[in-house]
Amino acid sequence: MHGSHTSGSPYAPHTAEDRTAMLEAVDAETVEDLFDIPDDIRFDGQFDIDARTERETRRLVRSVLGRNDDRTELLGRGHYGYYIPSLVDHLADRSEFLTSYTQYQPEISQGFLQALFEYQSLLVELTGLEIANCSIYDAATALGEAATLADRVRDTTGHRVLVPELLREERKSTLANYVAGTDLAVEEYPVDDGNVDLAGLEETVDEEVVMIYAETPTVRGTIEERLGAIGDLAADADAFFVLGSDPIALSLLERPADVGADVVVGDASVLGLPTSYGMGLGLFATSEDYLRQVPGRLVGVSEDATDRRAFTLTLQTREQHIRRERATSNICTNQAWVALRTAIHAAVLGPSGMVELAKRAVTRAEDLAERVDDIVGVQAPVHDRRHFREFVARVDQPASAVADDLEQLGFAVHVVGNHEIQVCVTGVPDVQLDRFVAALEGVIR
Amino acid sequence: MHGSHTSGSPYAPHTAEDRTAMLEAVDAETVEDLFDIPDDIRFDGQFDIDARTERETRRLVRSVLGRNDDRTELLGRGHYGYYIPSLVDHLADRSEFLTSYTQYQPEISQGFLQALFEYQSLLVELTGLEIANCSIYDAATALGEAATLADRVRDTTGHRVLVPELLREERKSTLANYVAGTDLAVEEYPVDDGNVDLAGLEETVDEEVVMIYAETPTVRGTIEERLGAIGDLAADADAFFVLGSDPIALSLLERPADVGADVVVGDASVLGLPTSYGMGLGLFATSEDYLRQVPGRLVGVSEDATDRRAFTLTLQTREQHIRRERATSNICTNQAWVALRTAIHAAVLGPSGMVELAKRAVTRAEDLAERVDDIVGVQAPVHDRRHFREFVARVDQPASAVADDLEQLGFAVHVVGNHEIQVCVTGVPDVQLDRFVAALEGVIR
Amino acid sequence: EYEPLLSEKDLTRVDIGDGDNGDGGESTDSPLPDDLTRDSLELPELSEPELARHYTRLSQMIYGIDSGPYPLGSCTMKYNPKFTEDVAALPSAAVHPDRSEASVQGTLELLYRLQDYLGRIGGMDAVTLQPPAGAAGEFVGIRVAAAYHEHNGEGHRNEVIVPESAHGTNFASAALGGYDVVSLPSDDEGRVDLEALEAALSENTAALMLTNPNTLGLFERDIAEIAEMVHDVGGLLYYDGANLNALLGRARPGDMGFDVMHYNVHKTFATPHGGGGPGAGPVGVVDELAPFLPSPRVRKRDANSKTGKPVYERFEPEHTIGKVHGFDGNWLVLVKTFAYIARLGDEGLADASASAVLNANYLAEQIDYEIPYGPFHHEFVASAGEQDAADVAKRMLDYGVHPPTTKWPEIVPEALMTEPTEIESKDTLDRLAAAFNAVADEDADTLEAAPERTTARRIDQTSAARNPRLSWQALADDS
Amino acid sequence: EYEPLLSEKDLTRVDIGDGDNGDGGESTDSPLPDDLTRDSLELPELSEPELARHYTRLSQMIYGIDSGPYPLGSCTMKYNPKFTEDVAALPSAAVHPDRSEASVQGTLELLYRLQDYLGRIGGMDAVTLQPPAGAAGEFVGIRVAAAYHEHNGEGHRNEVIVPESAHGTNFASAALGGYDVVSLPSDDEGRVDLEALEAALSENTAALMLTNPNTLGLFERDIAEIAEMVHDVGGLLYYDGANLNALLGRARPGDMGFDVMHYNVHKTFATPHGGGGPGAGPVGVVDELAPFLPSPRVRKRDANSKTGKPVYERFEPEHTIGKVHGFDGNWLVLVKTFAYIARLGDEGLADASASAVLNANYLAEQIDYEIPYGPFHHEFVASAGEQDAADVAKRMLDYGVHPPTTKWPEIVPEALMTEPTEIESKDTLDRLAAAFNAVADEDADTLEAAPERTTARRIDQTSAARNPRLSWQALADDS
Repeated sequence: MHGSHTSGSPYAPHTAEDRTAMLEAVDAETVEDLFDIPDDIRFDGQFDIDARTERETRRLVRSVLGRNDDRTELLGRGHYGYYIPSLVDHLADRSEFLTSYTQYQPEISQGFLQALFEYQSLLVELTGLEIANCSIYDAATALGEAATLADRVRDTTGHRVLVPELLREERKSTLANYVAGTDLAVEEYPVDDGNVDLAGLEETVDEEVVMIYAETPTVRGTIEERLGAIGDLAADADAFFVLGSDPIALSLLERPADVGADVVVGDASVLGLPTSYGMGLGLFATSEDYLRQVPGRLVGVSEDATDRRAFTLTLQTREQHIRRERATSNICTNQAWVALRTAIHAAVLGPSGMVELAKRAVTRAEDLAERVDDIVGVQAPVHDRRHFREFVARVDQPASAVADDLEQLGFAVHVVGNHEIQVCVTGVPDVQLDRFVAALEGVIR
Repeated sequence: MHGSHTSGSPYAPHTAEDRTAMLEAVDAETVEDLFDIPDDIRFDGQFDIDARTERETRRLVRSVLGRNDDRTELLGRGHYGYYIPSLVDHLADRSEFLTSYTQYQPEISQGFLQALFEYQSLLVELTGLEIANCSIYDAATALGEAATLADRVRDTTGHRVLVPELLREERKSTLANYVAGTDLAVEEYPVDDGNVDLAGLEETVDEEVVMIYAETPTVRGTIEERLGAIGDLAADADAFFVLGSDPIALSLLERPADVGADVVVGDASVLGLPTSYGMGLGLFATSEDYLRQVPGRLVGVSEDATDRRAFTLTLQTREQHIRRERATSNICTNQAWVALRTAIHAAVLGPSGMVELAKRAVTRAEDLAERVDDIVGVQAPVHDRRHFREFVARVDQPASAVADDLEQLGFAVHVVGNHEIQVCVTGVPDVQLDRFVAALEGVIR
Repeated sequence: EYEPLLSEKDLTRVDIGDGDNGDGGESTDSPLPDDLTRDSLELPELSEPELARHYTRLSQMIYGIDSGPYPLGSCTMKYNPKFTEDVAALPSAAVHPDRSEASVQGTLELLYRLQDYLGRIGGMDAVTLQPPAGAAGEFVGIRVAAAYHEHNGEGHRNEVIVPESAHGTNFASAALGGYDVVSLPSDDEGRVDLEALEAALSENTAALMLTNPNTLGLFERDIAEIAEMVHDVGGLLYYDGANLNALLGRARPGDMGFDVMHYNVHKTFATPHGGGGPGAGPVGVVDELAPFLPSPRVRKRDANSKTGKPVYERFEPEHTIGKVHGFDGNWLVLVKTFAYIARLGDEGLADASASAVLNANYLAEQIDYEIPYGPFHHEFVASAGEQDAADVAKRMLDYGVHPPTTKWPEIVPEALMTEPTEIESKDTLDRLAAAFNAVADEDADTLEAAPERTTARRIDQTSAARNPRLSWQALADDS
Repeated sequence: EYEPLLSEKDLTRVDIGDGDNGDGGESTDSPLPDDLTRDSLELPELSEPELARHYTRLSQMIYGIDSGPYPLGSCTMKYNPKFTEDVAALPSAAVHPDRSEASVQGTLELLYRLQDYLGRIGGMDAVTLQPPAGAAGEFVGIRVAAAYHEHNGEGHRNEVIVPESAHGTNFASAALGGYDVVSLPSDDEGRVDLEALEAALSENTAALMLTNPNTLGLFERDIAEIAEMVHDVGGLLYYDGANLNALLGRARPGDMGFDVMHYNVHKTFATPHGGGGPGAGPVGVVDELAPFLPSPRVRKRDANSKTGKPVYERFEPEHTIGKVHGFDGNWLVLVKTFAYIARLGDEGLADASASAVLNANYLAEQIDYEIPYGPFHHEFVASAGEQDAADVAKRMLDYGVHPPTTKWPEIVPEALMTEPTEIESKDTLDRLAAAFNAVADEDADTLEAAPERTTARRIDQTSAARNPRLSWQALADDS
């Protein structure tokens, strides 16, 4: 709508007059003269992408995304959709947060640095470990970084990284890519009724093991019962014990530091983000022993020239922009703004709210399992374990048919076996759970 | 979720500990002791209003409002729904704007004062009059205030306020309430083919007339052609000429100052607000002759103690909080934040965008009238005038049946006569207008 | 720090008409003949990034409720829950006011339920949501009273009695309604002087307007007697809802004998003030006055819809005074009001008042300034004594807090009218008290030089009024 | 001004377990046995108003793009259109990644169309949207190259060549992929030294990573020859998309001979940087490399749905390297990217580059610092000469603008790497130049004492690193 501006980018403010004056100042006839590109590789085609008004663009995106069907998602398996308090959006959307760069000039970035420092502190309390970084991309990449950290700091000649056989395939594959440039090899250890098969794990552990990874709750929603023993096994083998979890689970379940975890990874965006098609926030906490080997950004405290407390990015000599190929990671852009959202969401909940959500994750999942189990033709939970948020149910009919039928009724569930579906309560109001039970009953009958 | 807080208002931060300490400090046993209310009128019942979580409350409102049917609104008649650029929401929603009070402490309110000053300046340019206030509630109440202003400043013994017979009933009624406490009486003058019947008006004007009100565009979408003559009539009778319009129309149509308008009123929220069920922003501009009699808030320029330019509310001695029953109006809370939105929206459009929108209001309305006129059984426009945004069409069938049928097809239009519908193009994309023409054709056939 | 005016960044003249391009201006073809159009339009033409920075910078020069405490007595500035913005922004909330009843059942249902909520909260029988602000509500009350008296053949009643400590709008609204305002002095304890009231009441009394608790925060203990006195002469009792946040769940205007009242939704139900508005001033009345309320109101039909849902419709009260707004008032504000009440419920509303009263009493206890009248509820009026109250306020700005309302009500010399509301924590109240007390210890010179740490220093009000420059055009002419 | 930590406002300990309430802590019944739970959780417990004020205050201590110019060379900070936030916030954008393909056709369509857009813009045949940031994109490129060579029986290739002036992530990503990094010196004119390149290339070369224009803003004019040289030894040519905003509509990496590239969507397509992320680093490749891209990608089925709409599906590339993210990357960022491209179209994108290049050249012309290399495009690297570039940056803060990137690339002594982008107006560039030039005239003492007008004064980096305190817990232990 800038009538006196040249057409083109709506976000370039130049008037025709400005442009003329500027070209004169740089002694060029046209803007094209400023491009020093040999003719033979100059692009003279078109992208064939239409320009649109803001309103038309909004309508386009709304119409494309409008093709997504509305479903009550009883989905989890590592990704959860809690209700996001309105305050989170309103504060995180303040443009100073949203539109600022990494805090290389801390004197004009104190607010964001403090928020990230508080985020780190939240993770320190949740994990009991001394150090948490500002973020890795997501749970899978955080797991990958944990393995390369293990590779850097463990003195052993070993190369084996052990993960549970039930680990999500995506996490396993991401881990494999992260260790592809090292000597590490990813191997699986057996699982027993959802949880770690401790005897089986013990059998496979040897001095070649550099890292043991376990999750709680597991991908099947079971709460791991022998974390301390896994930690001991790892310690005995001089291997890293890396534990996967998330902030809500950590509010209630055993504190990682108490079970010997060297690193905690996971998706912290269970607080702060809606489901967002899998977008996440890689939680990464570890012991202060590995301070100078940690990947990612760290915010620390210092003083300014007037001796007032001030925050700053610190230990940057670990990072790629300084250490280049000897950096502790290649990460540069991370998930800082998501970390801010997570910190605000956690602050809105407070410790009582977080513990309450965690307790409800247990009681609501177990209650729902009981109700589902009452349906003839369904057994739930299939694992004789305590559950968090979700559980696997056995259905007499083919699971995919059951899921398809439920989908027609507006419910999305996981299919995790020929006769197994998985159901998660997170973010689903009680009234919808009631409807789900009724729907499942109808589908099974 | 504030576990350590007492239950009650989620926005009261008191911990139980705080409360105890505070009660002790004020030497009270319980909070109830602080209420000095005689027993006989103490309320011991319940409102029977359930408390809800934030999420439940959002769901409630969404579900209630979800009962509104989705319609393409071809509606106008003084209230219009332009597309609001995203920037307007993002900036106006910044909490400093949204949550601040009237600028009684200008030293910490410079930003809002400047924005309102810029809003006033926008209206000054649009109207050509020297003074615009910060806002009246809406077009109807602005009209009411114009009449009381006329009553205060005109020396005549007269009492007649003349309005067009086609004026929206709601505006007429509001005006009648505003003048109920004065000697003024509201009378109608005739209209000819949508516009002022100049001869008829001339006939009714006498020395008893205090004010003549006209609108352009009119409620039927016609552009008034003889504004200068109306202004002359008013001037000759020593009466106020009050003109009703809006910022987009004023971007293109004759400048009120050039046709002798003493006051311009109207709905400025055609920029800045979505349709909002009739919520508005009363535009009020007048000549500097009436400076000390203007109703509403005014922002002026001054200097601070360091001689820097600074903004402040000014001429407050006109206002109720100082002058009480001798104030120029009873207005206190006004529509300041809407004025901010309008100012931002106008700034996003710029003069070229505003003129462009105004021109499109003419061309699109007249184009649509032509297309509608091509339908057998429809004549449009019924008025042989130039049109702005909207027009009246004559339909052979009963208008209410046509409107009902259109409603079933998803279109809302006005019924303005037994065989007259009124149709407005504002905010309706071209593709929807195409669909409307097809729908109307189908309905009429 | 200083942000130029938009007009100082750019002014572009767009010529209307058919191609006659003036000096530097733009021009485009006009679809209208010259005699129907203006010549040109000259306004700033700036890009989105430039505008984003302009308004972001302006916002940073404003103290809002999210900046810190805002203890403006009687103005009741409290935290505005963010989620209410979300629900008001729902696309389904944006409908045209001329839509058919059948197609806006959601809007009508919300209005109906809000009428109902407000009726219960105020103890009133019928409610209109049309008045777009508190003062507009007062005016509706005055108009309703006038119509009622007129209807009863008592059109001669030409006086409205208002306590001298009442809000300025009471006087102005009564005057706008054509009434003579009779000012009522307070008694020694800061309440309505019953003898003076007796003297003021007559067969010409149309109404008495009261705030309760009054602007000193004191509950008018004699309210039952006052009501009887007013009713005995045939007058009506009007409740100014500005201070209702003091009483939620403890007392209701309807139960006290009030016949008509307005609600200030931003004061009581936490809708944002927006730097001056929009507000909403719903009016509640007893059954007798319901036929006179503005039109339309919303009611539920006897029969439900085919789908079993209740059906809502607009209706015109029998003796309606008509309209006081072109449509149905400030809808978006009403949505936020509804959401706030639905969120808090009985318990939350009652706690809001309890906490507000506790906060006022606690804060009063911490400050060094004398507070002549009590016991007060949600607000108190301290006296700055030998200090100038306006200077005290300016100096408080330097301590990073918003000052109280000053110099009013005049019954307290150099008044500091203070209302912390329920949203302040004990810590914040302690900080606020520290600011009061720091200023209390300072000398007149310091106060007169204040503020020193704000965006602008003390602004000269006199020169602003003496040489009014109310637009950038005036500023350009001036220089 | 100083804002306390949340933990300094409150710390509340919530005990887990069955009723054993410690000193001051809260306790509630646990649904789990003791041995599966922690003992307690101690965190701040604050109300919504308190939190609103905390984070509002924090935000006010941050300089963002809406605060003013942000000429960070190579970091490309440009205005983030607000409407892209609105579309990313649509409820229909919030779906779980494990939803069935049939039920998320909208999401898949958007991803497909974005793949297509990016392919056209980069001149690439196939695109993956999975990498969650630019560096992750580089890593994918490296892994794809490795898989390609491995597949062709050339797993012995163990070297990646990187110009010494390249972004640090290039080195780190290659190293993470297990490669030996061969650093390539620049020639006298600041471009790739062809002789040095010749010397570095060998049968062990897996890839050459290049930015074009390079970090000096110079176009690598010999790019066709470079491509031939690399391809001749069987290596691949990688394009670091950090500087793509210089070339839109003027040249495409695919046309220059690049085999694989990443896009930095926040740099080129204006998604917000969010104080460090999230970003997205889609990777485009030529047909030959497409089978190695991460899984899943999205394609259109041959047959449409019953309603005639195209049907989209996920698929696994034949020789995929697998996953580099747990799901499909930073979805919300991808939505904003799509919206930005769809808004600008061909003409807008081309204008963005033209205006960015014009702005850089104009700004360079206005500043007093020497600029050793040219002709440059979207950015230039000035030298602070005798001044310390980092000090220059700190002093620029005092003039209310964000400084350029400093001390890098090292080829320019005391580098001031400056990139204004297309969003700055001539007026803003003049203001920015004035800030540069004011600092250029100042002495070392002034510079070392800077900044003076910022929220915090110069911060001691050394002590932060020497005594790392990375949490409020550490701070409490420390005091």
